[in-house]
Amino acid sequence: MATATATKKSNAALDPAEVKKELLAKYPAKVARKRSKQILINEALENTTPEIHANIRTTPGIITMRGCTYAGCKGVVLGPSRDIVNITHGPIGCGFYSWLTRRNQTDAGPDGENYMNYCFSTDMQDSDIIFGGEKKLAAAIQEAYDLFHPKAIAIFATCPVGLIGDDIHTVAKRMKEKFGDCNVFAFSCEGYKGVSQSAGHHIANNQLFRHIIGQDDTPKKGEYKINLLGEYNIGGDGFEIDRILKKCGINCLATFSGNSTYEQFATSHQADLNAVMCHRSINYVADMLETKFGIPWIKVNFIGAEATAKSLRKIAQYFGDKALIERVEAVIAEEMPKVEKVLAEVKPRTEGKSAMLFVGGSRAHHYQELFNELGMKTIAAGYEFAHRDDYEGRQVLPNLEVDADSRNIEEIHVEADPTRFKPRKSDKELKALVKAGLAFKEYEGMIPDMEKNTLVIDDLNQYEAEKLVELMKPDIFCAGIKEKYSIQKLGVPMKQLHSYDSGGPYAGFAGAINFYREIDRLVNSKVWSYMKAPWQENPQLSATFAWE
Amino acid sequence: MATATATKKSNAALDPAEVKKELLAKYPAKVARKRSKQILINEALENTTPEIHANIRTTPGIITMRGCTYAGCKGVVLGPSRDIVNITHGPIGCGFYSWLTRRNQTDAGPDGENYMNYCFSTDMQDSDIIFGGEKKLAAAIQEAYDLFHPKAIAIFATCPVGLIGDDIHTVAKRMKEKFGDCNVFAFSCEGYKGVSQSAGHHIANNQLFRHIIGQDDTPKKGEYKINLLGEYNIGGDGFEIDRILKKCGINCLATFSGNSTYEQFATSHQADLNAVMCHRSINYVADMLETKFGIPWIKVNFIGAEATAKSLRKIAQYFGDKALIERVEAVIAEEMPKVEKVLAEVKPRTEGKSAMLFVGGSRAHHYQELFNELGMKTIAAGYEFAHRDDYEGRQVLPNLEVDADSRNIEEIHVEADPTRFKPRKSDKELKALVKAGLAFKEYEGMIPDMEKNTLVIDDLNQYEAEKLVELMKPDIFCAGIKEKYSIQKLGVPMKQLHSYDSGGPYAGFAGAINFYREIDRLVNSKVWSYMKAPWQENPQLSATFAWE
Amino acid sequence: MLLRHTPKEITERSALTINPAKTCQPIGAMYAALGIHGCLPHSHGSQGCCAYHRSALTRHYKEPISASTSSFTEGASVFGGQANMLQAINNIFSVYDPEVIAIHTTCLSETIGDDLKQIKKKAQDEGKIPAGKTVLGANTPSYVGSHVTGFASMTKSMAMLAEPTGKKNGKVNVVPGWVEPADMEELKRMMGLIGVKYILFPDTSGVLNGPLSGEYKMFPEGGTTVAELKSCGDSSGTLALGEWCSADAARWLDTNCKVPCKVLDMPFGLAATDRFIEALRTIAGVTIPEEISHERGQLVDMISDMHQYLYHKKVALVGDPDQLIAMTEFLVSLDMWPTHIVTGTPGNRFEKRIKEITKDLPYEVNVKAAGDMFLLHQWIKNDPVDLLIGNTYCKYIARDEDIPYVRWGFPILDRQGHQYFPTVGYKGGIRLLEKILGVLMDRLDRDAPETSFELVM
Amino acid sequence: MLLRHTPKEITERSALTINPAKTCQPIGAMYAALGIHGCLPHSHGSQGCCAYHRSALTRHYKEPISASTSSFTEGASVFGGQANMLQAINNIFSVYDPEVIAIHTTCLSETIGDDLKQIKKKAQDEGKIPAGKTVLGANTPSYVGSHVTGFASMTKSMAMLAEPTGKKNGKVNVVPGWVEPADMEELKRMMGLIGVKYILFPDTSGVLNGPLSGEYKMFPEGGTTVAELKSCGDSSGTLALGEWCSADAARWLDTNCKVPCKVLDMPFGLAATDRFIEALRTIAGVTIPEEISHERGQLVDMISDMHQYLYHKKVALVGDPDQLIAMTEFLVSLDMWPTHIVTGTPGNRFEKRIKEITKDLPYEVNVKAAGDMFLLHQWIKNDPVDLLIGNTYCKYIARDEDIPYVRWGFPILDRQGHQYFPTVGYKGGIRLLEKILGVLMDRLDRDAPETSFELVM
Repeated sequence: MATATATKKSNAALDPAEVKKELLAKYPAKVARKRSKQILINEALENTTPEIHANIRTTPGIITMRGCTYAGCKGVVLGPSRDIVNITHGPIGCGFYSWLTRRNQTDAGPDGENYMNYCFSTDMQDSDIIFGGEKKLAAAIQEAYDLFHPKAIAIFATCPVGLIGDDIHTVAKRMKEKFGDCNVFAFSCEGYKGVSQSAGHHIANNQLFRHIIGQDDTPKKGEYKINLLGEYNIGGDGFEIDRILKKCGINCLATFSGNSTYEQFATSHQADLNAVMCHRSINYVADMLETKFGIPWIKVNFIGAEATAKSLRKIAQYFGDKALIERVEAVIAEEMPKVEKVLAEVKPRTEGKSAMLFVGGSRAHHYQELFNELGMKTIAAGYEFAHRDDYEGRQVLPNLEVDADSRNIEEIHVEADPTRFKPRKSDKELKALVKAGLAFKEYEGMIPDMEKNTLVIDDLNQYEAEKLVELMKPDIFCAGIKEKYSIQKLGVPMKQLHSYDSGGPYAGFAGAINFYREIDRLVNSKVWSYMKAPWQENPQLSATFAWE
Repeated sequence: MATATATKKSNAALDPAEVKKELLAKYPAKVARKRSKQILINEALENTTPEIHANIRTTPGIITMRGCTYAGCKGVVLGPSRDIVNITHGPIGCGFYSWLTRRNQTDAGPDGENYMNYCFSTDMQDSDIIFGGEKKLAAAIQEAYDLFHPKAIAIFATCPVGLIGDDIHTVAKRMKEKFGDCNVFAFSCEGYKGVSQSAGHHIANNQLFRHIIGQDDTPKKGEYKINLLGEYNIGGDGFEIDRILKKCGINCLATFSGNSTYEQFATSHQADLNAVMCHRSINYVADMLETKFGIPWIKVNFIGAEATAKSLRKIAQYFGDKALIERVEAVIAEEMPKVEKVLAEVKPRTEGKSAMLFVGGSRAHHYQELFNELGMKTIAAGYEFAHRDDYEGRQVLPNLEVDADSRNIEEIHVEADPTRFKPRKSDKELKALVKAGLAFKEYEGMIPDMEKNTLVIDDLNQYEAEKLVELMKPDIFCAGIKEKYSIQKLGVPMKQLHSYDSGGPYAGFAGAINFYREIDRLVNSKVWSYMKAPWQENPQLSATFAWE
Repeated sequence: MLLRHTPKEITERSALTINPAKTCQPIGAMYAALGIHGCLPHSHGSQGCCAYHRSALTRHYKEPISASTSSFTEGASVFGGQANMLQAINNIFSVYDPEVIAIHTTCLSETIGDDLKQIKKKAQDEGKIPAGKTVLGANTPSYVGSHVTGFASMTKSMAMLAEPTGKKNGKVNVVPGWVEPADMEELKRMMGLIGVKYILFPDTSGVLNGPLSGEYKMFPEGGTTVAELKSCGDSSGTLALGEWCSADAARWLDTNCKVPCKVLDMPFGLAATDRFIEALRTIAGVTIPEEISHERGQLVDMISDMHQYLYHKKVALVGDPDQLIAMTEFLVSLDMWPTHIVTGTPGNRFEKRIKEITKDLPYEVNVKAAGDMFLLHQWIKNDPVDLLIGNTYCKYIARDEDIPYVRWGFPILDRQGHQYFPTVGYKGGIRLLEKILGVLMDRLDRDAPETSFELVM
Repeated sequence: MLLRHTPKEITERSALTINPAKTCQPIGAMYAALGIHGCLPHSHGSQGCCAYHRSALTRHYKEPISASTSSFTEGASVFGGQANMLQAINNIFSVYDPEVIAIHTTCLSETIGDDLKQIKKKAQDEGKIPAGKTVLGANTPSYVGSHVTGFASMTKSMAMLAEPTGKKNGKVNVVPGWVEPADMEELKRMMGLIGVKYILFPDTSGVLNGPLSGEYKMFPEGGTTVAELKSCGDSSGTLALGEWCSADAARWLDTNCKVPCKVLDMPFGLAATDRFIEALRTIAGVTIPEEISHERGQLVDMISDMHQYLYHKKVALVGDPDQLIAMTEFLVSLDMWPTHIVTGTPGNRFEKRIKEITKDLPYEVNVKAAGDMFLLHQWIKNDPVDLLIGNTYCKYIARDEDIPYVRWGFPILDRQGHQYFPTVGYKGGIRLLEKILGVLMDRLDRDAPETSFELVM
């Protein structure tokens, strides 16, 4: 049956209930029960969003797409910061695998500080496990300091560190005091914490806020000051967004954390608005910045040309300045024609095709925008490490039950800064903006944006992925590197939406153009028609060979 | 027996008479008789040089090293001239094979005229053979002129041209007159003429003299003006010689024909001395320049550090100017230590080894200098296309019989130029110089420089080459590309002395150093010890495998 | 500069590893396990390890890599991972139905002291392992050795499946070590030509260089079968290719099954391949077929033809011990000059062996075990080289220092070919030569002044 | 600039060929003749031809090339070369003792009208051809066609040795055309796997990719034997690979020995190889072994994995008709854009065929038969490309225009590998892909700004 995918057309029509049944059929009862709550058929229940189980443990033995807390903390959030020396405290592996593998781009200029091409590790040995690794950690920090004299050194704990009880925070504190001119701080992001990368994001958010954000009050000049949260500059997305913001005259003080520097984080509390791209990985910082410094946040999305225009308008609307509003409109008016030209060329070749997206904590949602623009329907989607609010919207937050795994992730209590808290807008102004349609602190999640009877599946695993593809035969499947080739073996093009394989940027206007062309290439590549040899297609031998 | 070469040491001791017998053993009587006159055991016969047969036809079917007249004319002599558009008139092959295959280097600077990287041909088709190729030739010359507007265009005839009777000289003349600003001339160098490349050299010499040399009387300034004849700048030899001459303050007006230009040829008659490197290929021009313009010539050799020093001293001696003599000595004094240093390092690894040289019309002689410096004995040598005078010395010239093949090669009659003939030295001066040991118009040939009982073989063929190597097991063999790999299959390193494989320069002081290192590499390469697999060296199986 | 903060001056480092020349044990165990037919590797630790190893192997092979994990949570890390593993075994057999589960531990499960044997026993007792299915395990603490050690441990665990019957099977065990699928295929081709009956383990050929046919096979045709592994205790002997990768398995069979063994170098290059072929010849008491001698002769021929481009060229190498030892010997045999040699894997024997191989060179080589690429880069800055050989991470050094560079080793993330074309054996030697010559000659062509740009080389 | 006088503006040329994309017939005849076992090619003309052809082949193969010549002098050119040839035949058999002498003519002997048949007859009558020895000849006037034509003529002369017995030999004649020894070896390997009995002629494998062993064999083991050639009239059919190189021989056997034939493209790339394998399957009525399907699947897999680096990249190609036709089809199948295509060999069918293959591309290709590399260069200057594929002479264009460049075709004078690694078949396709991807990715790595220098590709 799999062999058919190459030739047969998409099967979006299939009854989703049937599909769900098929997906669960092979599981042991216990697993089936659990998974059935994470596999949702999208149907409006008297206009409330249906409920899905998310952010819960993956069943051991089930081949998951998920990674660990360390990956979420060191790999995702801190990885893109170029002028912090990020030292992994642990055996060599974790540092090695998170070395340059995410395609976060950064621009340090010809001679700026840039440690992103380096991998730093304490390479713990058994003696360190037995006698403790604090000494080695301290020595490693000292060696890094002596070699590079960086502004900051960050320490990341791997699994054994917590178990053997190395007090990395005290070591960091001690070294910071010793150096005087170098901020040293640590992250207890052992891989076993939480149920996915997500816990790592949270831990990263906490420490960023505790140790860097707001450390530098040197005034940042310029008008329309914002921070961009949850944008990691994969394949240059951040560069394209910066280009557009600059063109609009919007000042981005800090991006968390694509193409970022220590100084950007330290001064980010001076912004007047936080624009949140990836809600999942960074909303904690957004909330804390609001509580402590009075900076409101809105959800934006620069994936998709329309979405980009919409997000720019939201920001302009927030500042409410006529000049800015006009400039934004001018920029949109200038950029869109190029986008539309390419779309007009490509769309006839993509229209009506189907896509599946299973990735991240926001991309599975954001990229549906681009597929919509291409006239492609997303017939199934889900996140790898998101929470219910990313599916259903933040209104579910109050009644999320906190399970054993989440309980262990620190929630830091933040209060308004006695001296620096400054509401950016009066209540009156805010109310007016809300009335005018601008939503603060709001994210409605993926499900409401998906069509009826599509499938929403949390923590999709390899077995289910293949079944889905075999049954529904999408024209393209989006996930991560681990999933890429098992899907393609089935004859369905697979696009990575973590690292983009080799492409990008896909954000903003130029990114939309890139993505249109890339999807065109993938769904129309001749190669999918080569999978069967002539003798496999017609095993019967014709009577005799036709000599000339 | 061949298989032994790798391991066994050289067999120089072998009785040369025995070797000669072996070489001839397999030939039909007629061939054996002929070859026996071309294979000579070097022994002083009451102080006269023994006689060898040379410059005679190769027997059909015997695999010779020789090429043709076209190769000698277009390939060797005119090939290195960079600003003449050399058009081959004939089927495509001849032009194709002589395209960039000789490693003549040239330095046209960043934007000087340089056609050496191009191949120009009339690509004759059967219709041209049937109806004649003159029209096409004229059109080709026109197209070349229109595309490049060169100073000169040269036409080279290939075999069919003579047979179908294309009058290339008239075509050339007509086009030259038509253009006015472009000299066009032709060479009747059909491949079947003569018995080897040698005839082509002669034909080239004639036309160079007829059409270019002496065409430009614009005075050339500078003192100590010489021409260097028979140096083709293979692998940069000419560059090294130029470096040395320049350092000595000697002005080289023209080199025939390495790194040469049309203008150099045209003004070469203004030199005061002709220094002849390759006697075989260029002595005609030397003689004609003397007869017509009164420029004496001496034989020089810049192959070998000692030989280079000696040649420089000869030139200085000729001009007899103290300043020059001192400068030359100073240069030698500066250059030699570098050479000696490398030699001292290399010689212990080369001393006592043996070499065979079968190449060209002078190199088989010149390169013995370098091998001598390395302490290596030349146990057998011979030329590919030389004449008796190159073996025995010019004293044999008067009594060389002219056979059918030579008779067809034009000898142009030259007389003293009514206005421009100017003796460079008075008879008195010349006599004094001769008395002082400087020999004019003199070349003693290879044989006198070779040890007793060495073998001298003219027009060595593939069969004899292998026999020689199998019997005498030299440590190195020098010839051309066609011979390279059959010799190396026998486990004996083979150095090309036409194109130098990939190395050079080997002329002058720097060249000597390069050659020492190259020979060191070749005779001491580990690879010759790898030829036999363990199971080939000890085919017997040891009783059982030695497990740990 | 990409690595702009790397100083030329070398300072002693005792604690900080920068730009490692190794990774951790479990990925080696995972790669080895993929060389067992119908095997699902299982990572007993938290999710991240498995995700990282699968990603790295996927990027290297551009092929799907299936492996499962015990998905440790904080709870499991405190109370032990037995429950997770038992649950995993049950789920794996019901959902994926492999022939074999090959479990390897991680720093996490090793630190908390999970006992694989005991857990496996419990799984058996609870009937969680279906009849005819195999579960094996290897201890691969990430804080000991390197990925090479993990490969060796899992390979040893394969050997430990041996069930000697007392009746010889007339075969030779050949333990290839960490080489590419194409290399394992090439070893089999050569042994086939020679006519030696063998058990090759592990064998990833046919597993990690699969076709695109519209079908996804989680467990492809390739791999050493459990039946073969059981039988390897009846073999006449074991050839272990590579001290680091393969010796443990071979020695275990020697000690425990009286199967004598011999540890050879990996057959990269002329001399090492000669020793391998010679060993096979002696063991099997056969005559080496002309075809093998011909391939050997072609390699020697190519060396002689191209010697001038190789002669005395300085080379920096980084990789794994067994591979570097063979490659260094090969380079020396080409009259090249290996100058800086680094492996991240610990072991003084490595430095000793390299020093032996290079003892006749007119200079002292820089060699370090448990070194890193930061040091290699510094060595290069102090003593530049003509050629750099190593994995994809070398490209940063190659670009900064403008050095001709041949990708060889693990991982190769940015080029194709290693999956399909062997570098072991004589044919492999020709390929290595082709690649080395290619980058050296490209450089000549790039840098040649127009006066000496060469048509014939 | 190396080719500094090549203007961008293209002007019509009717008489002057600049930088040819072909050479003359005799070298093709010589190469083909080397594919007969125990054969000494003989050039009936003046010495230079033979010297030039031997030099060119030697530089391409880095192997000894033995061939003899009639050493025409002026006399012979006037009175005819019969005496020289008779003398040559006598000397050759007594000194070199080959099994076969394969004579080809030259522009010289053709212009004076020497008659090979008549000379051969005379040699026979005079007993100059020892019993059991074979002398064959081909007319290869340099002023007609190209080196490809000469190859085809000599191949046809081989077919003409056929001595039908009326009893079928159960074999298929396969005429591979002008491909490398490694390619012929690969064709034999594939046919062996499929289980087709064949007579392959010519076959230069084992002749021009020999070992270095301390022995020089003027006539190595390889080559098609005369016995096989005699038998090819009893074969069940002939597959001619390449219209230009192989069709004449096949059609001659069809007309004269009633051996039916089919002319296929040379099996370079996926589709052409599919057709070749499919033809073998149908003829032999066999099932294609999994091994072949596996290799095919690997090629398809690699295409799918690396497609993004190939997609819509513009390519300029120069070479010989049969090779270019197959390569162009392969490039189109990779979603690449062959843009400028030149062969020096005449024949309008070439341009027609290329236009068919490229008809679905969104642009008009530049294609020319009887063109030259000067024109190709001008086309490139007017419409730059991402990749250049051709023989070694392309390196001057590649450097001047800074174009990634893959060496493929004849002659290759400055790199190694073509003698040892096939580019025909599926494995060959993988090698071609590896090479194309290699140069394209090297360029990406070279030109990438530091912000987007990629570790994973």
